[in-house]
Amino acid sequence: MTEELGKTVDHESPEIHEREHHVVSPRIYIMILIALLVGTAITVWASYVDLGEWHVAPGLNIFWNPIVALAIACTKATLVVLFFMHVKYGTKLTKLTVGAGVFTFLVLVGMTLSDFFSRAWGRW
Amino acid sequence: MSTTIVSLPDQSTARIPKMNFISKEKGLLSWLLTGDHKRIAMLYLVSITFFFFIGGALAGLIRLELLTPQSDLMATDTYNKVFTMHGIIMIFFFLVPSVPATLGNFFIPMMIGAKDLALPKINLLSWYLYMAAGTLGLYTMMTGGVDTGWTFTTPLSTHYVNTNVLTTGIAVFIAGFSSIFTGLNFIVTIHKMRAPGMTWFRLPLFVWSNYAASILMVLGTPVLAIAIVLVALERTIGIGVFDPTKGGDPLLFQHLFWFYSHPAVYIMILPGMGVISETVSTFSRKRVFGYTAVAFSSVAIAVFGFFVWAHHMFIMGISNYSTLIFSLLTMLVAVPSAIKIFNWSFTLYKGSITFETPMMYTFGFMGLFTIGGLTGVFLGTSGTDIHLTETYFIVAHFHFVMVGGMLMAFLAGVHYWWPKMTGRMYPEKISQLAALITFIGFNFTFFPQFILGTLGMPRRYASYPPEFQILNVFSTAGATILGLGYLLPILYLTWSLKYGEIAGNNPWQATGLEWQTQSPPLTENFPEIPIMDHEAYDYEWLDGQKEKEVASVG
Amino acid sequence: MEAVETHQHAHPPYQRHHFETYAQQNDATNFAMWLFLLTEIMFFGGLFTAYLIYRNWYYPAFVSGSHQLNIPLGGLNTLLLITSSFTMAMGVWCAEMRKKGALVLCLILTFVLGTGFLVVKTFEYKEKIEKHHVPGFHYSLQSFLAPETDEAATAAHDKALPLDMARHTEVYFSLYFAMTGMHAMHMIIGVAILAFMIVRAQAGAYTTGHVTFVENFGLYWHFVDIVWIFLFPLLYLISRH
Amino acid sequence: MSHISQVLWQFLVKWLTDFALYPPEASKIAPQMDALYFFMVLVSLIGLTIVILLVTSFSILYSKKRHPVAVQIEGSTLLEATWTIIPLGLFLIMFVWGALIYFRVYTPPANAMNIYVVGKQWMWKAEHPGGQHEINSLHVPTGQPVQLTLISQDVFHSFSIPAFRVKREAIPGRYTTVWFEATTPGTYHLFCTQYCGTEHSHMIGDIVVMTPDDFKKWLASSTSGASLAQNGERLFASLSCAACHNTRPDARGPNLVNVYGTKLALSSGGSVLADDAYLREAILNPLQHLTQGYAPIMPTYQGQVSEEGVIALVEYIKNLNSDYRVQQTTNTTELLPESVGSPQRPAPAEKKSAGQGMVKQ
Repeated sequence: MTEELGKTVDHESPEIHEREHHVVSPRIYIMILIALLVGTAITVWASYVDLGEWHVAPGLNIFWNPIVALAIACTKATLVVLFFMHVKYGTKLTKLTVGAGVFTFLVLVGMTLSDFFSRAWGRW
Repeated sequence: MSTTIVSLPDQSTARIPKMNFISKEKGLLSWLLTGDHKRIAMLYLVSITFFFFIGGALAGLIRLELLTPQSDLMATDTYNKVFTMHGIIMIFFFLVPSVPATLGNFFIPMMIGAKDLALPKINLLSWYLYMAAGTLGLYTMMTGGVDTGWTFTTPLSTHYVNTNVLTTGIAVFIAGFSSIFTGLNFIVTIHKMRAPGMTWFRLPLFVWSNYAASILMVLGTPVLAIAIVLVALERTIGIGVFDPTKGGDPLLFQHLFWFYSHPAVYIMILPGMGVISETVSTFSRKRVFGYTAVAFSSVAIAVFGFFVWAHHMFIMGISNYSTLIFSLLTMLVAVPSAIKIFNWSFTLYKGSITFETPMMYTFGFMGLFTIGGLTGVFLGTSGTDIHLTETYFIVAHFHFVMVGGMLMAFLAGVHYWWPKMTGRMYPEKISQLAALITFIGFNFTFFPQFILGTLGMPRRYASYPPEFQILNVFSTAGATILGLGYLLPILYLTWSLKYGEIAGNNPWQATGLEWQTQSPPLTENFPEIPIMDHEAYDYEWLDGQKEKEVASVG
Repeated sequence: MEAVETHQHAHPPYQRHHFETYAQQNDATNFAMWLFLLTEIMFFGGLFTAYLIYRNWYYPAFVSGSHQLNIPLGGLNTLLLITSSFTMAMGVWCAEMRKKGALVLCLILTFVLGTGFLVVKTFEYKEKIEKHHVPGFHYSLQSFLAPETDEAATAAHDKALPLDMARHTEVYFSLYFAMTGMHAMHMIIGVAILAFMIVRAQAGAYTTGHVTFVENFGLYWHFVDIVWIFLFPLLYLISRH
Repeated sequence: MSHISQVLWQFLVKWLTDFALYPPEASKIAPQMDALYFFMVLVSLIGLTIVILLVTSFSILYSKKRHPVAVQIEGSTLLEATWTIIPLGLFLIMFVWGALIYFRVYTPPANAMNIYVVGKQWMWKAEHPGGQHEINSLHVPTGQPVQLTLISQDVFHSFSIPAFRVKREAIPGRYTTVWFEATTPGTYHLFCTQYCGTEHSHMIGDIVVMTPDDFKKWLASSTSGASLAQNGERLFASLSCAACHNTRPDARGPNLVNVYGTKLALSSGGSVLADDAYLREAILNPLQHLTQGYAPIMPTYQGQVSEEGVIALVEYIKNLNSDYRVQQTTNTTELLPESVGSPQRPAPAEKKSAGQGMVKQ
């Protein structure tokens, strides 16, 4: 939004708009499709492999499997958002909108979980 | 020197412009199928007024019942249904759409110099969704009502009541989509439809505050929607997301519910704050003190508003550490409101103040909102919250904010923009009287409730220990006065539609773009798209304009 | 007040009266679609929050519940959806390039793949109904208390869950049905709109240079795809080793 | 007319005699909370006065009559910073002060006497450790910290004692606690403040505060014969808990003697404090809270033992400090017909020994 602030609405002619509007070539789409399919294959494969866990502290173990699965899912989602949904070629406003959505989502999840995870903590 | 700024055209020759958005097309169908944001705003105005009076009648019943300690006017279950429907109607069918969907719908495009909202069909759809939801809500009320409280607390709402939770849930769900569409439309319009020269920092503060409220609508409402869907699924097929007997956590529902419903109070109050910024400036003939601070405080409220919801749950068994964080963040969200109040006060400084009705309501707003806001701090402070929450203190607090704040702001706005919307003035003297009656009645009604709450009287009680009676009698007496105060405007405003004085383009000599065109406006708002070449609230520019006009006519 | 020089050039027929330029209209509707997707993120956000909490609380129940799902079917659905996302993206490209025939083909492919997803989902649901894994009155703990009687559980080498944990599989299936159900709802709406679009595209409505509708629908379709990209590992792939 | 004035007169008298701005301070925390409350009232009054003074004085000084032409002022960073920082500072003081009180109210001292409270639509049931039951009333002594362990059987309720300035929700499925130390004998209101259905407004009762001597007398006069722990012991026996939870070397379950208050290592890793909430969970959802070194064989008692029954069991385990008592219950177990351990075994319906209504039928 900071970029938008202070800027007037553009009154471009459709021609200029046409030039700015980036048309993604089908080759990129095919590459993304392949990447997504490979990603799916890797997730399924990775779920059958025990990736072990990381003992951070007694009682606090981090399992790698779900983290890997989520990381792959996030990567796939990012690819879709950036290329299929043209965000990579979109305006700052579009990027900001996506960012705002992800941010609010994280606020909802994070702040709610903060309650659930700190309930078991010892009392003062 | 006269003590008003009203500058009406010569009444003997003045005419309502022949071509305007009302006269353009005739017939009911032209209204029901309109895409014109002004007509949709009028549709909204009529419908929310209707729901306001239904909600108000229910409030009257509540106050009557509480006149005596016993539950003698109605049985407890009836009372529970009455306060539930009062809450649902007032929140979802009046407060949330009140200023945005009527005044915002009408004036945001005009203020930014656009011909319409970006998505007129979505705007109309939003009204239809609202009406569908409202009708469903009324149908629910007629066919047995619902007694969960407007908060739909699980497991009460899912397993322990036998009333129309499902249909009410659907009604609220649909109303939620109506408000999502309104908010979405505003954001798009404000981003993409501003006239040439209308930079972000030339926007009237009303637009800023509606923008902030729209962000909350778009991001918050869906979470309420999913919470209601889960409640409905739990009631119908018995899934176990919130059901403690199946391993669910009912507090999760509270989290999801308040994730929307706390920002919802900012959805309700922010547009009202926008109205106050407009009226304070106009009636003191001065640019709002610290424009940027007021603009950014709206956005700050919107952003912080998402971080504080669990302060509704301090005593509900959330973790103590969560309480700590949410209480701290609540303190932070209180600050922007304080900034606004002081900035408005200092707008008066060295102004040239007149006291027309909108200004009277504005003063009422500033006083009552200050009380409402400060008592909110009592509840955000985790220690005192233990004693004060779930009592009449909290009832008084949010009525000070919602009724004392938002409703006052709404009435200020309706009076302020009435000449623009209808082309006619409301009668000044009687409306000033109404403002005064409202203020007095309001304080009589809700101030005793602070004391009641401190004494410990719980909310949502149909009967109460007899020692609380006297303060309740005061409250009920005040409610009678308040009711009168709300009846008067509807009477004289309707009267003024036909008999009011012709208002002319700019009766208040205000600076907003909406005042620089005819009243009522044309369907496309401006004969030609305006170019904004001055700051917001630039009264010197306005004087210059007037001189130019005089020069060109003379 | 001055007024801006009104645009003298003729507006394209699909430009609505209240917009100054077509670019403005296109930008505005595109932005509106993104905002709508924002609400969708938050809508599913509530479900994901619930999922994360209960998965942490009732991990063994989530594992056993997840083992009842069919990975080949889920994987097939993932492939269908990803491919349909690709054909949709290609459809937008065809519309932009004004290739009518190719656009119709892409839309039909997307429609078929989307419907295929729903058909597979129906089979999965049917299996759950038959095994009484739909939460509610008929919910059966058989597969979790006695995994040896259950094919899927045996295949995954599940051990019998103790009763208290077995009961919490109902929470897993509540979330499974709520999440995939909401997702399927979006798919059904999407497929319905696709059918409408195929007819319109056949009539040449989207190959005139006015591609906003196809573009925005594409955004919606990709969003639904993204939701599934997360649902698949979260629901199907819990502790398969 | 005279009739009306009489009513009004009575009204006025009543008001003046009963008039109060805040409820009596009958607990140790009450004056502390009131201090914060009145500090906040003071700050609010000052704030409100400033706003009113500003608005009225500006309205008078700069009304159009006196001040026909407005002077345009852009703003003042200094002033704005002032009214940002001062309220923020005050709010932060309130936050810290409030948080201190909050933690005090919800952190019971170690020497507190524990009373269990079960909320259900629409009554409060209190269980004293001595076995005294109360409905919609609670007797407590002065000068002794009292901890309430609350739970709800159905919906959310909220246990509120305005005179003590404490309140806590009783929620289904989990224990919550609150504590207070009463200071002044008398009878005070007990309210349910969380809306809980049709008879919500009738879910009220009395808190009777007594001197320690009177309280002892009351305890003696209202005993039901068996203490809560004894009820728990009977239940422990009838549910055959001792078949596993005993002191034999080959015991299948952990020994429960002196387990309360210790740190237990869980088989899932991590450790947990064996408090009331843990014991309750371990009875109802044993496998989620399995102690390290034991096989997951304990059946769940969810749906078989009522909340009161769980409370009795918890109280019994809490007071369990000698092996002898467990062995006693083992002997009773042998009288029971069926072996233990199979998950779907219905609870034995020995009403006599299980205490009234503690085992769900």
